[in-house]
Amino acid sequence: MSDAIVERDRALFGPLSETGRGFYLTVGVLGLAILWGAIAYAVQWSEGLGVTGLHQPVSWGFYVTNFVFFIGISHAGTLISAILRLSKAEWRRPITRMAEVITVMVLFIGAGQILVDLGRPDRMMNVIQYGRYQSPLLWDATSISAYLTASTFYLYLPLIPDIAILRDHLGKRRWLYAVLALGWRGTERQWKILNRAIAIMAVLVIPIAVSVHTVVSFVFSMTIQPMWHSTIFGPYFVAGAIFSGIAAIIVAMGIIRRIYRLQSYLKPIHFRYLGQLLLVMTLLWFYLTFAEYLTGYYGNEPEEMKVFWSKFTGPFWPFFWAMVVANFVIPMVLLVRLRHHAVGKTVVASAFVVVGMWLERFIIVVPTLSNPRLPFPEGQYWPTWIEWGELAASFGVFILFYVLFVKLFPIISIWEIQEGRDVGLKEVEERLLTYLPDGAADAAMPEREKVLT
Amino acid sequence: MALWGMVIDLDRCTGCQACVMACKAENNVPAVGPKEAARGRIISWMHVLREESEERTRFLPRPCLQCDDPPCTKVCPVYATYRNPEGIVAQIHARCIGCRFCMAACPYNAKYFNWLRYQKEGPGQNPDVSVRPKGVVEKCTFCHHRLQKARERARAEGRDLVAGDYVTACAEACPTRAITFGDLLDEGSEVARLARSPRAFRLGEELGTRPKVFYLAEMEGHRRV
Amino acid sequence: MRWHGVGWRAGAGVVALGLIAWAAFEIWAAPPVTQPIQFPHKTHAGDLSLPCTTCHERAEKDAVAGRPPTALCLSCHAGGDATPEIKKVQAFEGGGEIPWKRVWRLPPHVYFPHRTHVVAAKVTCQTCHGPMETLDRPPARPLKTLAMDDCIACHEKRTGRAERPAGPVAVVAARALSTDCNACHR
Amino acid sequence: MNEPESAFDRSVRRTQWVLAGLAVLFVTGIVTWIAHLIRTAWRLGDVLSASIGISLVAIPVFLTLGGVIVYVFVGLLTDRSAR
Repeated sequence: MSDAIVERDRALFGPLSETGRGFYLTVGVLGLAILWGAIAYAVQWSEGLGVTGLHQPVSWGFYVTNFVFFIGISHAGTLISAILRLSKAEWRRPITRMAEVITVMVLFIGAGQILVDLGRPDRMMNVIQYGRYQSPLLWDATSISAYLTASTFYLYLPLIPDIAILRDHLGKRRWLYAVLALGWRGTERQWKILNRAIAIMAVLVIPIAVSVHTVVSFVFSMTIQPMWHSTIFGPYFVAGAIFSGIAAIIVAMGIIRRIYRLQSYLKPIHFRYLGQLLLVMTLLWFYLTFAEYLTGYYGNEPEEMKVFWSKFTGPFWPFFWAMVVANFVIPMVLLVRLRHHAVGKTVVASAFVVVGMWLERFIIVVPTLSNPRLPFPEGQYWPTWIEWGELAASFGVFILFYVLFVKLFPIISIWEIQEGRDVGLKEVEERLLTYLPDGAADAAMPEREKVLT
Repeated sequence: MALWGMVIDLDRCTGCQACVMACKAENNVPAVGPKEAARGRIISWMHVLREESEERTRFLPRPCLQCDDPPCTKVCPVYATYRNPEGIVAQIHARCIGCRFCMAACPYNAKYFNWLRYQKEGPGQNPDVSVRPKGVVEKCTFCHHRLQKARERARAEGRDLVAGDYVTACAEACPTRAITFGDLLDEGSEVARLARSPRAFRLGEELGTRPKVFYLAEMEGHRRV
Repeated sequence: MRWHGVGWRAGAGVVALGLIAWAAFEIWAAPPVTQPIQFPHKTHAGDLSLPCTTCHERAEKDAVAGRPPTALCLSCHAGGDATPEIKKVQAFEGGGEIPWKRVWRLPPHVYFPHRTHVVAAKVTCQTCHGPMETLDRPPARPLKTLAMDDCIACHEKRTGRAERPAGPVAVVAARALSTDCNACHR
Repeated sequence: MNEPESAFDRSVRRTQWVLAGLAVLFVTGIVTWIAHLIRTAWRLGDVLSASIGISLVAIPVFLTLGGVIVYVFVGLLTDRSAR
């Protein structure tokens, strides 16, 4: 197999072997954002949460918004990749890895938001030592740690054959790749183990992912606060998570395709398919939002209506309507026809969705807290540079991790592309034949078992 | 066994803030200063809300309502706040991690957060109450340190706790005697009698939190909250 | 040459580690307490078998045990031949209290009434304070370091875990030996 | 196929087993933690039902995860079959 492997997919090895000026520039810029966040956190650590814009009725703000947002983005990955794998969608091959990486990186950042949000981070271990399962925060802790474990492993499994390829062909960082390849030699038994494990993980990861954002929503819906206490929140959050997740993958794909010149791997067709998926999620998101707000409006419960109007016409209207535009209007306009300029349109729509979903999280967290039941002065929340710093650093860390991952591991699965060429083509043909009513097709093809494609 | 409760007669309340000041002094509630106050960070365990209507202005002193089914304790991840067997919703500052989930869950906004380090230990403070550090939640505890002391005294004297041994600072300070404090389970007590009065109502009754702070007002009082 | 380099580095490492350990100890360990008078508990509580409450009289009456007033010392040590240490006590005869320094400190958020524990529960002082009667000089640090678990353990041992009801409005708080957090935390 | 193992191979192999051990340790750690939370809830009389209910789902999930991890690590690392 010598260097034919490298030769055929030379483009995929590019980011691993060559490091350009752009890389250092990016790392530098991200480093600055992270530095901003680090300084902000140091100030917050020594002064207390008072350096943020939080106050009496609005005791949760940016950090909790970020928490929900990032955990939401994490559904990108694993869920999409698992669903595509299980449904044997052949076009998944170049995008699964990208999606899985997003999941793992972003989960760390999402969980980190809670730590940033704590008034006493030094007592963080109390949650481990004295945690109590009646609190939805512990549901989160459990669910997220399960998801983190599962998605990390689910990212790692399909990486193993690729790492072995790097170990044998790259000539750099041999020790790292040798360790992580787990002695992979591509024997039949190893393939069987790997394929079986990937299949199990793909099944396992879906319910875990659904549980994660469901319990994240429970943090709000388990309280009796107006516009939080809603049974729709579980599915609403999960749908929103998948929505923002797909958008994040598309943005990542667009950027990577451009920077590393992977146009021949990430084709407009991929963007078109994902764009259609995004369109479906746009509609689903709109449907759930509509159902949620109409229920509140029709019920006309005074406390609910206070929050409702503060979003529609009150102090939060810019955020609310920006969210509607970014999450619904713009994607609808851009995604309905994807025959031409599929890449550009989907990437732009996705960028808006990412922003819109952040606003959605914000619009869920803050207005409810700003409108207390008792005649308190209404809360006006505006973040300080500390919170902006944490937001910048969160994105900075996410992108930095992503960039470093692309430096160290192939961002498009080499072996899966090769498998697509060598086995997939024939297999799809065979599979198609089995779909057809003509019985002759079965007889014509020798029965061949392939655990998972 | 007792179930501590409070009755506040709104028709007697003049909004004089004596209860607020007594509470501040008794519980070392920090004065956050004008800058923090402007940012909406006043800490006031007992807070006098104003209700203005066409006919008149009414004041509504709001301590922690000490719900019998408190929404805040359910969500605490570390058992820093819980309903104690005598019905007091406890707040253990030393255990609190400052996640503010209880603040988000409390429908009465009765929980307060130490956004900064508002005070150090020093002269002029009540030595019976600890000074809260930054980053933890605090709230009205029905002056439960007074219960600790009263119980200790009774125990040393070899007797049971009797009515009047334990009263909160706000009830003591109220010049119009609008605040009555005592054991709701003691049928004969003033507080139990007033709580059964037809004028009695509770804040957010429909939420099912079953507060142990009752308010007395003429029946139109039911209209609000 | 190379060997020298390694030795120099190893030496520096050891010194640095030692410095860090020393600094950590200095910062986190409670500073030792030096009392104005080298009071021998052994002579008083050990040899003379005086009960602790002879001097720490407030322990039976109050939440805080307190430090003995100078007058109490002088009621025995007023005159006669005296050791240098007793002379120091006598120097306070004209007035003023001996500036005893506090060794035992509870966190400010803990309420520990001595009276209940000494009078009602009859816990010996040594249970918490250790064998003070064996010391011939004042301790620089507490003989025992107690944590909340120690308090809870004792409360549970005396109540018996089995009868500790876990139900809702239980009799826990009002009982003499409560394990309700509010019983001690304030 | 059976060449003598070099020092490089040995260190690689050892690290791989350490990794496997860490992964298993992590999962067992979480399972122990959940069990500890049940115990705490029982001792405090604090909504034991919630703890048990959640752990009934959570513990099997983590055990399954642990199972798959062991299956892959041990399966790949002990593979001696020929290409």
